Amino acid sequence: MTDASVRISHVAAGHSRVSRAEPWQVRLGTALSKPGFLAALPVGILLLAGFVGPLALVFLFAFMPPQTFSVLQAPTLANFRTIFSDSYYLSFLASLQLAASTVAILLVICYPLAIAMVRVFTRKAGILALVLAAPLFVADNLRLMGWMLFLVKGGVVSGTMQTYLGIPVDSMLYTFSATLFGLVYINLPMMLFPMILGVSMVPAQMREAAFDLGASRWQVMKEVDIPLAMPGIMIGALITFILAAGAITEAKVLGGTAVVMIAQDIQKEFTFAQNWPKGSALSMLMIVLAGSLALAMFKRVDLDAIFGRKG
Amino acid sequence: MTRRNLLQSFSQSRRAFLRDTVSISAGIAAASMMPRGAWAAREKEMNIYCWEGYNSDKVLDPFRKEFDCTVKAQGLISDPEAVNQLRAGDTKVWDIINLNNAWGRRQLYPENLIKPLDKAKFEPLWEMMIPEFKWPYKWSTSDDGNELLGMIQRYGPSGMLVNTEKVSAATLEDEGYDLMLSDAFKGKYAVLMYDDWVIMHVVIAAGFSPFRELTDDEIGKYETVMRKLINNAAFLSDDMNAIALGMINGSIEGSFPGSVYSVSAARYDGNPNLRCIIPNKGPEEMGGKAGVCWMELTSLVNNPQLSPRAEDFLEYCFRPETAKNVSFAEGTYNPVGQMGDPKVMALYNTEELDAFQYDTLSADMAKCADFDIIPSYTKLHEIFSAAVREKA
Amino acid sequence: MTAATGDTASASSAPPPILQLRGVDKLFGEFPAVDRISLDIREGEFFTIVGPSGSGKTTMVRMLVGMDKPTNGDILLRGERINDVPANKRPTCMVFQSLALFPHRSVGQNIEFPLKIRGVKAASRKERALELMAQLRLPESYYGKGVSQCSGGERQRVALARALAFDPEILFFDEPLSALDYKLRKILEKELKDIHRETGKTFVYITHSLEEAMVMSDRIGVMNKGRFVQIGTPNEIYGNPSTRFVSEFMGEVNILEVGPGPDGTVIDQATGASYHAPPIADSFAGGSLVIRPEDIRFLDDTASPAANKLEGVVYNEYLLGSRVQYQVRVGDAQVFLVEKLREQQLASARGGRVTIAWDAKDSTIFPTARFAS
Amino acid sequence: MNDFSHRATWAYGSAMAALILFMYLPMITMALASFSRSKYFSFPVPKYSDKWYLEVFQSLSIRDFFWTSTVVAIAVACLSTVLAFFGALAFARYDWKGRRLFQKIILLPILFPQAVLGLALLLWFTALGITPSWQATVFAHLVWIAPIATLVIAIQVYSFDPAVEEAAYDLGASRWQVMREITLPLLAPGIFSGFTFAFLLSWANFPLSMLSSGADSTIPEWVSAKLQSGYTPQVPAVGTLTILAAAVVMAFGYQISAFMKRRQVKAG
Repeated sequence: MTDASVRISHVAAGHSRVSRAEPWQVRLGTALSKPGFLAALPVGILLLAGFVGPLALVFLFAFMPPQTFSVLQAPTLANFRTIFSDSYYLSFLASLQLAASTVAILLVICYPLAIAMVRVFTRKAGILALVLAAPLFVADNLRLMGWMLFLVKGGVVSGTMQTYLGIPVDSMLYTFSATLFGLVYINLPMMLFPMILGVSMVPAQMREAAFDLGASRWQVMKEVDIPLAMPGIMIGALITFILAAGAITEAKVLGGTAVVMIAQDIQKEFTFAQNWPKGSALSMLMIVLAGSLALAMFKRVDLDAIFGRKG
Repeated sequence: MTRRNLLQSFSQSRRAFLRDTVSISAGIAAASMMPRGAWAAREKEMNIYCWEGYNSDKVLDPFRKEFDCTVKAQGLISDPEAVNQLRAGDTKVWDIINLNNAWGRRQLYPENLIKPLDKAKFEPLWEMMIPEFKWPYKWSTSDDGNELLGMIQRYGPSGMLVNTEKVSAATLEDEGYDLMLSDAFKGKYAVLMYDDWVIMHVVIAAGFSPFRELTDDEIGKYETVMRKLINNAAFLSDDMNAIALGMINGSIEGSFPGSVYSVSAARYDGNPNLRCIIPNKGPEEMGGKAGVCWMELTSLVNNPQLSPRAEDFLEYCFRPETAKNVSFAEGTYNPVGQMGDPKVMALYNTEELDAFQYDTLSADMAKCADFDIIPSYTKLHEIFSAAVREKA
Repeated sequence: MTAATGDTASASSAPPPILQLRGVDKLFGEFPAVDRISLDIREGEFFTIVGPSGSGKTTMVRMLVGMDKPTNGDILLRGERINDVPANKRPTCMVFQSLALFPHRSVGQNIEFPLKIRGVKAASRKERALELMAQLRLPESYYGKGVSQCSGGERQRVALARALAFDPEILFFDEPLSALDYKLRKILEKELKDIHRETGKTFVYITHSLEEAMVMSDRIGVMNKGRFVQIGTPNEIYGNPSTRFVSEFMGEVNILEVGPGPDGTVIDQATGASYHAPPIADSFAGGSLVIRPEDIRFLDDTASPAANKLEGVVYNEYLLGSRVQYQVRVGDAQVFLVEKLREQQLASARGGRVTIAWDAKDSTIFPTARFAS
Repeated sequence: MNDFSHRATWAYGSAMAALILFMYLPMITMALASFSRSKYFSFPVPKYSDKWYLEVFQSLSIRDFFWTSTVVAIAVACLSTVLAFFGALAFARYDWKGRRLFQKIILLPILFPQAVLGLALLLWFTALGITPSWQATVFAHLVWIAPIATLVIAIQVYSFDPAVEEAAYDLGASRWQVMREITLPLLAPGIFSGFTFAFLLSWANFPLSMLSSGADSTIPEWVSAKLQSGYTPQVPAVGTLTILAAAVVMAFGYQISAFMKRRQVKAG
């Protein structure tokens, strides 16, 4: 059976490889008929019609003359000029400050909780997650009203102190801190859940190896736990930051408008002021801020790793 | 401030196509679950866009049952916004619009957004009105007085709210807005964030009428007063329940502005010490009036497919028991113009009348100018927003 | 269809080819994962494709079962071109590396799947499934069991039963045993060969282990960089590897870089020692001398005659079950692996001085490919 | 089970308990307020009453809002599950050129402040001449919820061995049979939780409903309007009922998906 060599001769002569340079139409055609593309199409169209389109319109409106309701006019920078010459920076700063503080507080609160969910209560994590997610299904304003009644003078806290302990307690509402408290409460799940995904990406063996190599608890946390959980932590921080910066209800219900957040300015322009172009221009600034943060973050995060847990 | 369809180049057919795409795709999934036929004839449905009160169960449920009709009602929070929604094409949605008096005559009717009423049918109902609103009532007709634009019902004086255990009503009436704006009152009041009403009262507090164009100098004074008002406030809220709660539990003593409706429920709930106060003295150009009287006008929307039930509803609201229910809706209690009719009046007991300060109501109303459109609104609103943003 | 290539003379005694590849290649971008391969697979044979990871064997089998299309060339099944026939229309089927059992189905449902697709009635489906389970020594009670409850070996059998239920003309295997432990793998390798005999079907098997291929196959094709470097029976491959790659791929071997020496000897380029080697061509300029560890002997008597003889020190000893392997250091630089049966284990192993030797006929020379021409 | 000492476990346990209490405190306060006879809440509640619940159950308006919310939520859940099923395959299952980009784009609406998105959609609907209605609300919700459902299902898709589909195909099944017999049943738990999530999120949404629903108000819109003017303890009563209903839906959903997972413990 020495015919093998004959068979494997690569039939070289007379058979040259067909040229692979297909015209671009064909290549485009093949790319578009890929199942991945086809599967992405329905959501893609939805987002085109329901997200990209509206945002493009906001963009157009931002350059329309103030107090008008049509996009078919000569573009102008008037809205931006007004915004920059007015005190809107205060709302932006307040929103950013609140958002940053919210993120900072939540990072500290949620990290040990995420560890608890992933490493301590491994078996009950599913039910715990459900219990923690359930409040999400009650509208924000209702939950904040609950806090309002809890913290208000004569509410649960002050009523308890007054009636049972005889200590008079004043209202704990209508301040910057109350707003921050509301933001922390409302956004807690937004930080916790991505963080849980992140923490569960840290292989237990790697931590054990680090301990084994003589690292202290603190060093393990600094060198292993946090860097490996970083993608989840970053996604959580990003979501929380953007949602907190774009919040309204917390500042209104608990904060008593002690701080005006940028989204409230935007909403006022669209409603009481009936100034769509200015509202759009403010929205554009908000979008640019959120968008650039998101893009910066996306560059550093592998979504497959987070959601697929393929650490 | 006219608003038309934005992309006017959009062809009708394409727009219809887009709309259909949305409704079909959503409809397919849900069509089977619809409680009642979504596309049924409009005899069986009516949509109301109104201030809180008309959308209460007390008012609507009997109507639903009697006329076997689906009634959808949405509460509104701002007159100008509601007007703009009608301008943007929501006349197709609504059958009834309920706004403060001036809007019908000044904007809705001139812009063809509401339909005049059948005078012969509705004028006789005016018999029920209290003397202040006897026919011909200015705000219910067109400028030339020829067309009846809507029916009036709830009304009330707007000034300030105060806890009379802390500050006597008489003192506040005498000293007026200045007392609340004085440094002694700092941190003791809340601002009710119904923007146009805040602006109106601040202009009055600054000594002018808000219902004419203001000069730059006057606007400067307005700004000073506005900033002080905002900076001195304990908190700002558009939740009148929270403000009433604050006055009940003592964390604040008053509210600026405030009307009977924002305090009546608390009064009825056992807090008669909370009161709406109208100062005795106001700007001369307003005839010395310091308060603003609002009156709600309920009109038929110029809907191409107006529900025949809409007229029925206007009549229904004038039935004595309905008038009482509108007056005593779930959240707020207000006097109604129909209290001029003894049959209506007989439905109230003393506590109920006391809830809306019936003892001083006529006197308070006499100290109020009629609500009207604010011509300098845009500029004044910008100052107001800036003051809120820059709150110290 | 076009006629097969002209190697009919030597194949006349063999069964006719069932699957033929004619100049097949598969390009990913510009990179040829499979590079112009022509191959005949004969009816009823157990053909194994062996190669390291990245050699193109998985790409090749995916084309053969219809999951991918070749970029160029033709695939013929009994002479019919099947390039464009999708996997579900081909009378072939594959046992996947991950087995790809349906986790939401029971053992029985898994085996019956292809029959269900074909519309076979439930009763006869079950009958056939139980038949196959019996044949594959799966207890009948497993019929309703979830596949996740089965052990590795059992799941292997379920996957095989499912493929057999399909009754394919050719059965492909993509490294299905790679995840199993050594002992179980050895058992299943033999079972698979038995099943091949029982069913008489054509099996095409893919593995990276030449050892595994040796046990089961009628013929083996060794792949490297998208091409076959050698095709032959296990004996041919083992006894006569055609290139250094093949011999290295067979396992641990001793390789010495050598150059031409006087009188047909070769000279070790590292140490300068000369060895007796099989006859070399006149044009030989240099290459590799390959000696299997089991072909090297320990000489009890250092004076005994031998073609190649070296003195060294045993550095370490490894027990490999029935065999023992020694690492012998010769001089400073050279290390030889020597393998013996257990009963020939050295009395004093580590540190002992030994003499190793091998015969010229037991070594193989692979000339280095020349750069030009 | 874990490498934690008793003390650490205890500490983590109390932190967890504190968290749960924190999450539910406003809900408890809400329940108290809903049983308060007085409209104006004070603690300790001077007088309890169940009249607000009776009013809620008798109210035809609330019944209408409830139906609208439910119809919208069901429509959103159905549509977004279908969209998300394919979206999740594109997100996690297939390897295709635009995948990385797609993954990021689909996250953007989730990251976006909803109040601003709602206003943008208001402009958009007005521009296209789309009359506000529950159908428009469904569309508005989809923009935000379909991406979330996509992520939920994608997590399931990641744990799914594509070879299983290929094997079925290789065994003679058509594309449609593979989908019906293999892909759908295997992804069922993820699809189910995507559906549940979509339903509940749509049910609770206010910022996107507010400007798009026109006359078809939903429960959260009613709540918001009532909070702003015309508060009665019906509002916390509805809130309390909502959380109870959500708990029932989730417990039910949890049971179902746990059952589905038990039937198909991953064959790794």
